[in-house]
Amino acid sequence: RRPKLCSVRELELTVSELGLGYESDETVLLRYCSGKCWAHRHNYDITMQHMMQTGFRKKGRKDKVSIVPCCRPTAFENDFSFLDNKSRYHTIQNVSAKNCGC
Amino acid sequence: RRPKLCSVRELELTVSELGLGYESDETVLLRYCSGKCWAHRHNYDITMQHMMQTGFRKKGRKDKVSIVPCCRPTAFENDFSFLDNKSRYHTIQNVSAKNCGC
Amino acid sequence: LYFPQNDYVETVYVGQPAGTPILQLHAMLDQDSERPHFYLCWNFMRRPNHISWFHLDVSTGVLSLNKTLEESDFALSSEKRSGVNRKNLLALHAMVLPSTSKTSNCISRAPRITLDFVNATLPTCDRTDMKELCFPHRDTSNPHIMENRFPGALRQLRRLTRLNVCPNYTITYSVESGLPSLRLTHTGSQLVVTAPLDREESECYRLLLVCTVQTESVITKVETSLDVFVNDEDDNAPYVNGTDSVDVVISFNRTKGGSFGTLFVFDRDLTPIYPVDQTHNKYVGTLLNSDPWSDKTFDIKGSFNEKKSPHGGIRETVHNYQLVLKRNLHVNENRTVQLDYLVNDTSYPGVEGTVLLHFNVTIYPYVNVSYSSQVGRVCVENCQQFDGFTVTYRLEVPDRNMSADLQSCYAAIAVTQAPDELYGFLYVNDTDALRRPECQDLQYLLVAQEDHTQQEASTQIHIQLEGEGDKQFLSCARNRWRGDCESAQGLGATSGRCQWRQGTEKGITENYSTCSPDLRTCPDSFCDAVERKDASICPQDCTKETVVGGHELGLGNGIKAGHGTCHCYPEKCVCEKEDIEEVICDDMCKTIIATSLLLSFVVSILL
Amino acid sequence: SPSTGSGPGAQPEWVDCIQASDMCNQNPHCSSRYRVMRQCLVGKEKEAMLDNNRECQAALEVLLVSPLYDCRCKRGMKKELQCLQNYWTIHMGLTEGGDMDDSSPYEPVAPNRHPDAFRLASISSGMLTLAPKGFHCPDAERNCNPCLDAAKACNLNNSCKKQRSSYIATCSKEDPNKGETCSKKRCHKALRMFLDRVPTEYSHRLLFCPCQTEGCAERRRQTIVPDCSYKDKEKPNCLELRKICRQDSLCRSRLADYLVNCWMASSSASTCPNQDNHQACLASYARLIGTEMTPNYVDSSFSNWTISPWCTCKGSGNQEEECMHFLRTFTDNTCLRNAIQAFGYGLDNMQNRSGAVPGTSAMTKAGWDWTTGTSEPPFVAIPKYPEPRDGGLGKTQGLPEDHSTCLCANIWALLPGLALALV
Repeated sequence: RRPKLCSVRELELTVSELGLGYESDETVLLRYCSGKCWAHRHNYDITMQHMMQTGFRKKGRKDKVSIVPCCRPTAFENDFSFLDNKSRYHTIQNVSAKNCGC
Repeated sequence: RRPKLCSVRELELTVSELGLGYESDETVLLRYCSGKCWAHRHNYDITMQHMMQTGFRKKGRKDKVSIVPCCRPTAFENDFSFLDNKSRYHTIQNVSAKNCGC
Repeated sequence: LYFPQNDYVETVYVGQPAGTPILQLHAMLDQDSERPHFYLCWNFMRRPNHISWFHLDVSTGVLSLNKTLEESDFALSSEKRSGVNRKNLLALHAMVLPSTSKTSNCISRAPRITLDFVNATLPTCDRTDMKELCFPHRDTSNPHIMENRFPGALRQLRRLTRLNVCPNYTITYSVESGLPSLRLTHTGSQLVVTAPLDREESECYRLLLVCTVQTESVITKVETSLDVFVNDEDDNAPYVNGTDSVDVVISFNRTKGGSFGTLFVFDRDLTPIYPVDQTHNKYVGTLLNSDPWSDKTFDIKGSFNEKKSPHGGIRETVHNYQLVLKRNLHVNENRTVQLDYLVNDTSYPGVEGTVLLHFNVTIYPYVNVSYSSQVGRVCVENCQQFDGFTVTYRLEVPDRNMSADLQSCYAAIAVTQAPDELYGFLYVNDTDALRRPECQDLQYLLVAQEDHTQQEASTQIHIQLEGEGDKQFLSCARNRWRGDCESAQGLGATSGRCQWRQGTEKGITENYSTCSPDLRTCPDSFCDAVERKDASICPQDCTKETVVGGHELGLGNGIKAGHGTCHCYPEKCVCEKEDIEEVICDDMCKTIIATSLLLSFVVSILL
Repeated sequence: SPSTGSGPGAQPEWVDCIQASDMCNQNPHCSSRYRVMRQCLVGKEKEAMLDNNRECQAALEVLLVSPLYDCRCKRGMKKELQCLQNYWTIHMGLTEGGDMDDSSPYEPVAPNRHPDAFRLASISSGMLTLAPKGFHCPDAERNCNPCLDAAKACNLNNSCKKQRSSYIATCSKEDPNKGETCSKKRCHKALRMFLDRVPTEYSHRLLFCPCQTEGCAERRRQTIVPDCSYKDKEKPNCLELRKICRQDSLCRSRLADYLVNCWMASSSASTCPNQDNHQACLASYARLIGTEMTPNYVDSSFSNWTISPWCTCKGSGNQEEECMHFLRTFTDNTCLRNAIQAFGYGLDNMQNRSGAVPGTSAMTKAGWDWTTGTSEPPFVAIPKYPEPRDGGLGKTQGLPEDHSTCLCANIWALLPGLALALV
């Protein structure tokens, strides 16, 4: 199966299912980032991979480093407002990704 | 012990120790990024953490997502040139981080 | 008339009286009738103030003081640095003319006289070193005499400024030169050459000058060496050592610029390459008795280099001449030609300054055209050796009057070829056609035609399709692991499946691991005609994108060498070591385990 | 013009040739002649113009008493090239006979304050002998490689690393449009920038590191990326190379500076001008790198290495002796050899601390002539005659017959005998 590249994925769920603690049956189209970024690695990443495997240990270092660019939102959608189950309005920022990148 | 924040770390090693396959005893001051980015999370990250724990399984999704910004180079140092052990010159790009960010 | 020396050096002191001789210039004759006239001169810069302090005897060339040198003169010379931007060194120039003259402008290459003006009086005899009496302080300028010239004095050995410093010393000179014609004049102080010299016999004579100083009680000998160089002039005609003709056969290699056969012409004279526009000893060559066809087809290329003759190591020149093709020869050209090439040493005065060379040329036609073909690449037999003519390949439908539908199947496969390539390449041109059931089995006629003569050769090609033709193929190079690779159908995979190449060497090697559509042509460091159609067919040969990880780029494009496994995405290739299986236990730990096992076995036996 | 008192301590402040040119331009009498002079030097027939053109001669006479006559340029100054061009506008017209060498347009270098230290050190460390005794690798280090250490030191200094990577990348990059392996012009410029901007403690260490292994010597040879900056398809004649160099103000100036600071006329106690100022010699050698006359180690031998520009004396015709003499200022230069070996022993760091600051007045350029001998003293008394090689007095009477030894003055023939024969 060819590994999926980093891209925006969509999932429809209720505000309660966001896990932010709000109780509201209103639904939201959540956009999130998922997929591989192997194609965006630099010499840095290959070196970090090598250091994580052997290099750091030989130098007595225990640092944790990322060995591949991560698939993250490069911009968020606008703020999202809703009425909760106790008829109160709330607005939440930066919860859904507008687009993704490595 | 307070977890170290994402920052530039330095390590002096030979070009051979970079793990890129070049054989050269010349040394280079490798700068890399390591440390935590918990302080830079958004609502998105909290939601993703929740989805990874329960949300996605309920929706029948198996996507892998990042739940915290990763500590990565925001810029690389200039190209680095060296003479290998067979007296040939090489130039490598993007191997050492100039500065880091979440 | 010419000066054998470019530089004269001497020291002058405050207090030396007018009339004191300083040094003597010498000029050598080019013609016997010439009589040298010596003059001080100055170039475009102002007339140097100190020139009036000196007098140059027109006929003897002896430079002497015109006035007594004062302290004020020393101050003057260091103060205004007249004419020379180095303090306390007085520069003068002299020239020699065949007749009397009023002009004071120096002619070119006027020798330079450098006088070290010392702010002290001339050392007395007891404070004068023997060396100082015999030879000028730093006079290491060696004379150069033109060969074949007339006799004449070339150097005054005596140090004129010290003539009367030690009146009761007797100073005599002797010369050991090993050449009778290089000796002292009857006066015993001037070096003279008494007969013409021949550079081709010896370029340089190293003399041993011995100065004997006799006082009442002591005889002292001071020796120094002096190199007398013999300059060259073009006094030797060119000659051929061995053969002056060569047989040239032209068959496969018929390309423009090809060179054939070499003939050598020797010249005992020098051929300087400095200055670049030097005309001395210029060789000119002309093709004689050649017909228009030969004129359009052949040229003779000459070059020369300097070498040392076996006996005596004298420098001489070797010219070599080669036949060169000015254009490609056609495959059916069949001809014999005799070319005569006249080499002329234009600066040699004599009559026999020329040598005639002969090139006997035979051109064979290229007749039989037969066939060999490999899947993916097709070639007329011996096509690798073709040079100078071109072959074009085309696919033809075996039966012209088959149905239109069936004919459209034949768009599935096409043949292509790069301009300078002699191979043809078969490639999938239309995938839709391949999906139709009636197009699963195709018989083509492959024709190769020589452009000039239109000569043709043809062969049958049978193509069968396997598996389903509807899948969207991706580049084989994307696969990073052997498993993925060998199970994938990649773009350009002639055998239907991608092929894995496992590298074995460490570090960055040309034999890196990678996944390829056809290991015979990819990677082979050559982005061929088919690969050029789509870079994702063989990025290993064709990519111009960034390559991450240890690598070496090919000339122009592609990955010549890589570290571990090289795999490519559309915008980038990555070469990296596969996850290094950490050596769990290296040699040291193996020995420890072995010994501890042995010990425990022994203990258990004892117990 | 600077005070001409020639005492070694005098510190005249040199007017640089940009200031001098401005001063001349502010004086109508001078500026008009200055314009005429520039015209005289433009065309090919420059020699003829200077010889017979009345106007050129008159212009030169005026300029000889203008500030432009005595101006000099500072090494590494801003607008250095323009300063040098102004200098040559006057002095190009002055060099008599064309082939004579030039005096340096750069400010004279201060004489070395510790001459004896060098001479003693030179003798005691056996430097004057061929084998570079004295330098020893710390025993612990198995494959000690000072040139590798120099590269490491550079890589750990941000500026040095950046500049070094820049010239290496430029010099090892294929030049696509010309199809050649690299662009020599761009490579030379990058090398000059590296040597101008990086402190000599890094650049000289890369150029002059002392080697005791071939690997080290090969790394030293590779420092200037010779495949691009040094080698060429063919070797020109050295006199031709010198002529090309002299047509470029920068190359001409730096060659003159090298000869002034590194070439010692014969018979002198010290081996370097300015009382054995090794530092000045090394600096002017390094500044030749990146010009047409770029010199380099010719191979990777570490015991008796040779430095030469990329040229040959083959094909010199009747000027072979002059060509060999010019080539010897690189291949057979005792001052340069001692300076490099002294650097190897770190002695030059000692000199840095003693502060031999360039710029004092003493114009101690040894008045050299294009003597055609070597730097060995022409006559020293020796008790017996030198043994003739071939038993008898051969063609050159007691001297080796092979003419080539005429050119390379071999030591025994040059030492004249002072036979003390007591009567």
